[in-house]
Amino acid sequence: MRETIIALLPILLPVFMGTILLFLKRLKERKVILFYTGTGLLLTGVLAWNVILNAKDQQVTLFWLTEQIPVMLKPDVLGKVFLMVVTVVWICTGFFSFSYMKHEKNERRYYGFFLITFGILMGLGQSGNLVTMYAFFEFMTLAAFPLVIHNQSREAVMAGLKYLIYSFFGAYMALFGLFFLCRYADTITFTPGGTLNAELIADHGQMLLIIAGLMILGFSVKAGMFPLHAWLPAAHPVAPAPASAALSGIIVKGGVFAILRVIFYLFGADFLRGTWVQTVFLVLSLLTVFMGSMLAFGEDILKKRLAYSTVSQLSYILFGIALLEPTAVCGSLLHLMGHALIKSTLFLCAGAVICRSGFTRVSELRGIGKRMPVTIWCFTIASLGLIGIPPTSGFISKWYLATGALDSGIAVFQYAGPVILIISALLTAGYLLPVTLKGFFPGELQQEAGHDTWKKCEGDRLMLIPLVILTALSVLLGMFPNSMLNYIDGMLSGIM
Amino acid sequence: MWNGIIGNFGEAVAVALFVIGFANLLLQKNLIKKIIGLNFMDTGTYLFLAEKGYIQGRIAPIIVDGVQDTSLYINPIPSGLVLTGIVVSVSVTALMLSLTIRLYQRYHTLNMDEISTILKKEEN
Amino acid sequence: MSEVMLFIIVLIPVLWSILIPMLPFKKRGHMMIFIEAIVLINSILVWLLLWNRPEGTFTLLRFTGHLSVTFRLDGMACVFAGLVSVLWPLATLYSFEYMKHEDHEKVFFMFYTMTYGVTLGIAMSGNILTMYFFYELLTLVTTPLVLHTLTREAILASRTYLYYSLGGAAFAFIGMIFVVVYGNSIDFIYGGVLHAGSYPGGDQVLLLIYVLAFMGFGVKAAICPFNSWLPKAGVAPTPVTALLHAVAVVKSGAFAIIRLTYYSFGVDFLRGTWAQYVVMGITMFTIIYGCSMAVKERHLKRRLAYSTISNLSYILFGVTIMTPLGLVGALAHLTAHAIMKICSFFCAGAVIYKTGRNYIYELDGFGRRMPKIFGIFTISAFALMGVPGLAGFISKYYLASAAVESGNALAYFGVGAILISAILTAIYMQTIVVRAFFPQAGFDYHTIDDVRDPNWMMVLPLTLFCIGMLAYGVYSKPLIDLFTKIAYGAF
Amino acid sequence: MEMLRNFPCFSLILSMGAAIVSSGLSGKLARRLNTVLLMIITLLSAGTLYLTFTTDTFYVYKMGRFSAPWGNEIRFGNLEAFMALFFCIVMLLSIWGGKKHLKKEISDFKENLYYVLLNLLLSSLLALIYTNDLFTAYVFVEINTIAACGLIMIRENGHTLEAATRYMLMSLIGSGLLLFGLCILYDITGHLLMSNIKEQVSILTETGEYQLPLTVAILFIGVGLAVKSALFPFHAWLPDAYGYSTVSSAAILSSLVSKGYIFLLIKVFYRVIGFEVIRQSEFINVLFIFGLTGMIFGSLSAIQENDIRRMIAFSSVAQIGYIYMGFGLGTEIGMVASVYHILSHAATKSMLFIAAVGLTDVSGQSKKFIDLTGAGYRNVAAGLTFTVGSLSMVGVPLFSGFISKILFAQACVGHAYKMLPTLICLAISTILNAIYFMKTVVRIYTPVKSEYASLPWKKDIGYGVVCILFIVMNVLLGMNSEPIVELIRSGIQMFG
Repeated sequence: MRETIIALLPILLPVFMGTILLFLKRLKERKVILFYTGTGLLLTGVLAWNVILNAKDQQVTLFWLTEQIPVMLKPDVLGKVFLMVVTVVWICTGFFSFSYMKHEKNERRYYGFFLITFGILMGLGQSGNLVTMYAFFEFMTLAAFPLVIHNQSREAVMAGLKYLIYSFFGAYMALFGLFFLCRYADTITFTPGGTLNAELIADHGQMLLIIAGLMILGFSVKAGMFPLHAWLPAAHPVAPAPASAALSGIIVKGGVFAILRVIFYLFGADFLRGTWVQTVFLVLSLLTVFMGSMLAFGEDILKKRLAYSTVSQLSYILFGIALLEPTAVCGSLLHLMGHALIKSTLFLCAGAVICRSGFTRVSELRGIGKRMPVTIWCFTIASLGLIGIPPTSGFISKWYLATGALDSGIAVFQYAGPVILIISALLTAGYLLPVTLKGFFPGELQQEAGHDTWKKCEGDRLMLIPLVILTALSVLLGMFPNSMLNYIDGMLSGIM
Repeated sequence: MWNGIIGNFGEAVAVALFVIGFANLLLQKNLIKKIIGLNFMDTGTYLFLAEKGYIQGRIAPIIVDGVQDTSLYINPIPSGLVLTGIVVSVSVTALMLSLTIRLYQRYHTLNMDEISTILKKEEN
Repeated sequence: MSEVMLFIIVLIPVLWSILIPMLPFKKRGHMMIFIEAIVLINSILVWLLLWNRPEGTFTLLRFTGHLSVTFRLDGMACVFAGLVSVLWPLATLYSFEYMKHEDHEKVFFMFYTMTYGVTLGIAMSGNILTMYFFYELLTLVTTPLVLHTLTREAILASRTYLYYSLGGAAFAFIGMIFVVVYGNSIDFIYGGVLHAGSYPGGDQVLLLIYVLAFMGFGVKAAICPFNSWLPKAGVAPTPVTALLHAVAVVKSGAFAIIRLTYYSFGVDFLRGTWAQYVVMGITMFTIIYGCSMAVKERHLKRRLAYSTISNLSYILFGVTIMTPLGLVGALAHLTAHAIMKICSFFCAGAVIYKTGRNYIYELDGFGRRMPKIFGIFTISAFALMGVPGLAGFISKYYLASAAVESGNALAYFGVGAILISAILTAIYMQTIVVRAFFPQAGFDYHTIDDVRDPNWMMVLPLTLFCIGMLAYGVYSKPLIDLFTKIAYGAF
Repeated sequence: MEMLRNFPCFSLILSMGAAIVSSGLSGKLARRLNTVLLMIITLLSAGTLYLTFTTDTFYVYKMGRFSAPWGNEIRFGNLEAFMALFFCIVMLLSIWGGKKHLKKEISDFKENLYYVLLNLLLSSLLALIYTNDLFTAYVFVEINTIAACGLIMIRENGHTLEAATRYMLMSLIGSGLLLFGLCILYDITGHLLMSNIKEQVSILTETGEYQLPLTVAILFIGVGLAVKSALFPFHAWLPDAYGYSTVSSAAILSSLVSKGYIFLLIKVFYRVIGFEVIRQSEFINVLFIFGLTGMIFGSLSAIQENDIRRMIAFSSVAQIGYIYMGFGLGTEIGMVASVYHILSHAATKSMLFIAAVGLTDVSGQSKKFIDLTGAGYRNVAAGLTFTVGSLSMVGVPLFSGFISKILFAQACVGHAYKMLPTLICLAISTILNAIYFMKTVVRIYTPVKSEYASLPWKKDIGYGVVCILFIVMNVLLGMNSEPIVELIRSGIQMFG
C-alpha cells in the first residue's frame, strides 16, 4: 500500500491539479495561476524525489487491463534516473515560463497542460510493463500537444498535427510488437536482461527480429531518429521557448527511455547483439548524428538550429544504446541526462533572447552578449558542454560512448562511430559557438550602430535563476559524474 | 433415302407443305400472306394425318348396304381428327381475318412492322 | 423463464409501435413517454431473460419440410441482445430531442421502435432460416427511416440501400440453402453443421458457396466493394445513422457472418482453406479502404460512416481468423465499437441539431462553445484510436493478439492493417478535435455565439456511453470472460 | 362419394353451357351468371379435391360410349383438382378486381361477349387440366387461344389489336407445332389417349425403334407449348397484350392462360412421354437454358420499362423462365418447385395487375412511373397490395415467392453441373427483381403534392376486399406451404 501511494502521488497530483486549473474558467488573476502552478511543480518535485529516494524496486499493480495485462508501476533505477532528469528540467522550465509566457494568450491552458504532462512523465518513468509505458507514452503525446501549438498560428497547428501523427505512427509501430511479445515472451513486465521465452521463439527468430526492429523504429520516432525525424524541427521552433525546451529536453527523451526499456528489459541485449537489427539501428543513428549536425550547421533560425542539434545529439544516445555494450550504454545514459540539462538551457536562452530582443535568427545576434551577458554566458557554457569540452558533462558522456564503441568490436562501427562522433562534435562547435562569438565580439560595424541597440535587455530573475541552475547542474554532472556512475552501475550490470 | 421419300411421298409432300406454311407464317410481313401460310401449315398437317389413316385398297369408313366388316374400311380416327382440325383452322382463320380487317381499317396497312412503328409514334 | 418470452420480446415493440401513429396524443410529451415506456419495458424484459436464460427453443411456425422459425437464446444471442437492449432506450431518449423539429415523427418512431424488435429477432433467431427472415425484415423496416427526410438524395439513398441489402440477401440465400440441404441440422450449433465432404459435389464448391454467402451477409456489414450504401444512408436523421447504421443494422450483418462462420459452416472446416484467405483479405482491404476514405471525406457524418466501414471490418477480420480467440476479439470489438461509434455519431448529431453545420471545416472553435459535446467526442475519438484505458484498445488488443496466436501468415498482415488504420483513425478523428479546440489564432468566437451545448436528453446518453467506454477500457474482465466462454462454445 | 366422380365432367359442361347461354344474356346477367358459375365450379373442384385427397387415388372418367383406347376420357388426381380450384379462385378475384374497368373500357353491347369468352376460357382451361386425350387437348388449346385473343382485343384500341394479332400469330405457330407433334406421336404409337401412348412409348424406348420421330415429336410438342406460354425468346407479343388489354384480361392471361399450357406440358411429360424418357432427352437442357436466360432478360427488360403494366408483364416473362428452369432441372423436386411456382406466380401476378390498376386510377390513368409518385398514399389498398406483391416477387420470407425460391434452390443443389448456374441466376434475378419492384414501391410511397384526387378506402369496398383476399392468399401460400407442397408431390405421383 505504501509503495502504491508513493508511486501514485507524483502522477496523480499534477494531473489532478492541472485538470482543475483547466476548468477554473473564472480564474483570471495571473499571480494566482502562477502561484498555483509553482506550488504544483514544487510539490510534484518533492514527491518525485520521494520516489527516487524511498521507493523500493518492486511492482505495484494498479489494475488488470485485460487477463494478461496489468497496469503496473515499478520504479527501478532507470526509471528513477529518468525521474530525476524530468523533475529538474521540468521545474526549471516551468519557472522560466512564468516570465516568458507573460505576454502570451491563454496561459491558464498552458500551465494546466504543463502540469498534466509533468504527471504523465512521472508515470512514464515509473511504468513497470510495456502496456503501461505505451499508455503513458500516448498520453504524453496528447498532453504535450497543446504546448506545441500554443500560439495557434497556422504553421503551429500544422506542425502540431505533424507531431501528433508522427508520434502516433511510431507508437502504433511499437504497439505492433506488444501483441507478439504477449505471445512469445514470458511476461511483458520489464525485467533486466529480457523476457523472451527461449522455446517459444525457437523457430520464430527472424519474425521477432522484425518486430524488435519495428518497435525500436517506432519509439525512435519520438527520439527524432532518421528517417522519421521530420516532426522535430517543425514542432520545436513554433512552440513557445519553455515548451520547446521541455520538448527537446524531456519529451524526446521519452522515446529514448522507451527504446532502452524495449531493448534491455524486453528483448534483451543478447537477443539483438550481432543481428541485422543492430546494424540497421547503428547505421540509422550514425546517419542521424551526422545529418542532424549538418542541417543545424546550415540553419539560421536559432531555435530550428537547436532543434536539428537535438536530432543529432539524441542519435548519440541511440548510437550508444545500439552498441549494446555496457560502457556505451553508460555513456548514453550520461548523455541523456547531460543533453536534457544542456539542451533545455540552450532553448531557454534562445527563449530569453527572443523574448527580450525579439531576434530569432543567429545572424541578428551580433553583440547580444553585451546586452544580456548572463544568458549568453549560460548559452556558451551549455554549448561547450554539448560540444564536449572538459569538464562539462558532454565530455564524459562522449568519452564513454567512444570507448564503448571501440570496446564493442563491431566490425566497421567501432571505428566509424568515434570518427563520426568527433566530426559531429566539430560541427556542433561550428553551429553553436558563432552565437557566443558574435554575441560578445560583434566586431566593427556594430560600433557605428545607434546606442539604443546597446541597451541592456537582460531577463528578469525568474528567467535567469532557472538558467543558472540548469547550467550549473550540467557542469556539476560533468565534474562529478562518479556518483551518478555508481548509481547506474548496478543497473548496467543487471541488464547485460 | 430416296426410296423412303418415294415410298411414302404423301408424308413428304405433307412435310413440305408444313415447312412452307411455317416459313410464311414466320417470315412474311404481310398479314394476309401470313394467314395463307397458316392455312398451308394446317393443310400439311391434315394431309399427313390422312396419309396415316389411309390403307391401300380400302374404302372410306362409311357403311353402305350394311357391310360391318372393318377390314374393308380405312382407319376412321384420323379422318375424324382431320375434320375436327379443319373446323378449328377455319375458326382460327376467321378470327385472324377479322383482326386483319380491323387493323387495316385503323392503320391502312397490312405490314406488322409498320403498324408497330405507328403505335410507337402514337405513344409519344 | 419460458421460451415463449423469446418471441414476445420480439413481438412487443413491433405491435406496440404500430399503435404509435394511431393513438391521438395530446402532447408530444405523452408520445415520448409512451415510446420510451415500450422500449424500456422491453429492454427490462430482455435483461430479465438474460438474467435467467431459457435453455429451450421456441418454434413459431414451420415452412416446408424441416424448415421452421425458431427462437433460442444462446451466448451469442445474449451478447447481441444485451448490447441492443442497452443502447436502444438511450438512443430513443436522444432521438426525442433530435426529432423535435422534424416532421411526421410518429411514423419515424413507429419504424424506429419496430426495428428494435426485428433486431432482437435477429439476435434470438435459433436457426439460419429465422435469421435470414429477420434479416430481410430488417431491411424493410429500416428503409422508411432512410427515406424519412424525403429529399431526392434520401430517396436515392434508400433505393441504393434496398438494392444492396436485398441483393446481398440473395447471395446469403445460397449459403442458407446449402446449410438447409446438406447440414446436419439448420439450427445454429457451435462448431457448425457442415464439414468436409458433407457436400457430395466436392468441398471446393462448398467453400465457394461460403464465400458467396459471406459476401451476401457482408453487404450489410459494408465490406468493400459493397459499402457504398452506408455513407449514402447518412442522409437519414442522426439517431438512425447512429443506432442503425453504426450498430443495429451493420452489426446484424457482422452477427450473421459470425453465425454463418462459427455456427453453420464451422471453422474447423474453413480454417486454412482458400476461402478463409479470400474473406480475410477482403476484410483487411476494407479496413484500410474505409479509413482512407474517411480521411478524405469532409462531411462529418459521412466521415464517421466510413470509419464505421473500416471498424466493421475489424470485427469481420476477427471472425475470419477462425479461432476462438478471433471470435473473442470480434465480439469485443462488436460491443466496443457499438458504444464508441454511437457516441461519436450522437456528438455529430448534436452539432447538426444545434447548429445545422455538416462539414468539418465549419467546426472551428466549437470546443469552447459546446465543451460537453466535444469533450465526449474527444474521448470517443481517443477510444476509436485505441488509446489504452479506453474501450478501443481492449478490442484491438484482443483482435491483434488473436491474429498473432493463430499463427496464420496473412493474419500478421492483418495486425499491420489494424495498426495502419489506427494511425489513419488518429488522423481523421484528431483533425476534428484539434479544429474544434484549437482554432487558428485570431479566430473570432462571436461568429459562433449561437452554438451551445444541447439539453440533458442529449447529454445524458452521451455521458453514459462515455462512462461505458471508460469502464470497458479499464475493467473489461467480466465481458471478456463471457466472450471467451462463448467463443469456446461453453455458453 | 360416387357422385363426386362426375364433378369434373359437370364443371366442363357447365362452363361451356354457361358460355352458350350468356351469349344471349344482357351484360349484367352474364356477369352474374359467370360469377355464380365460377363459384359453383370452385365448389365442384373442391369436392373433387376432397374425393381424390381422401381416397388418395386418381380416377378415370369415360366420356361417351366408347372406352379406351377408342373413347375419350377425363382423368383427375389431387393436382388436377387443386389446379382447377385454384384457377377458379384466381379468376374470380381477378374479375372482381377489374370490374370497374370492365364497365369503363368495354362498350356495353359487348359486355356479355366478354363473359362468353371468359366462360369459354374457363372451360378450355378445365379441359386442359382434366383431359386424358391429346387431341382433345389440342382442340381446347385452340379454343383457349381464341378466347384469350378475344379477351385481349375486346378493349378496342390500336395496341390491343396489334397485341392480339401478334399473340395469335405466335400461338398459331405454337399450336401448329403442337398439332404436328401430336400427329407424329399418333403415327408412331397409334393412340391418342395419354395412358395408352405412354405404354407404347415405353415399349418403343425398350426396343429402341422410332427414336428420331419420338424426339421430333417431343421437340414439337414442347416447343409448341413453350411458344404459347411465352417462354423467353417467344415473348414479343406479351408486354403489349398484358400492358394494354383491360386489367382483368391481363391478370387472367398472365396468371392462368400461360399456366394452362404449362400444365399441359407437365402432363405431356409425365403421362404421355414418361418422365424418365424426358429426363434422358436433351430437350430438357434446352428448356433449362431458355429458362435461365428468360429469368435474366425478362428482368432486364423490365428494369428498362417505364410503364408499370408493361414492367409487370416483363416480370412475368422472368417468372415463366423460373418455371421452365424448374423443368430443366429434370428432377422430381424440381418439378414440384415449378408447380408450386405456377401457383405462387398465378396468385402474385394477378394481384400485381389488380394493384397496379388501382394505382393508375389515382394517377389519372397514367401508367408512367413519374405520375405514380405517391400513389401509395392516394390509394392505400392498392399500395399495400402492390407492396406485398413486390415483396413476394423479390422473395422475401412470409410471402409465397420465398417458398418457391427456396424450393427451386433446394431442387437445384442436388444437381451436379446445373447447380451453380441456377443458384447464381436465382441470386442475380432476385437482385434485378429487387431493383425494379423496390424502385416502384419507393416511388409510390414518395409523397408529393399531387393534383390527382385520392381514393379513400371506403369509396370502393369491393376493390379493397379483393386486395385483402389476394394478400391473404399470398401469405397463406407463404406461411403454410407445407400441405400444399405435399399435395403437389402426391399429385405428381398420381400423374405417373
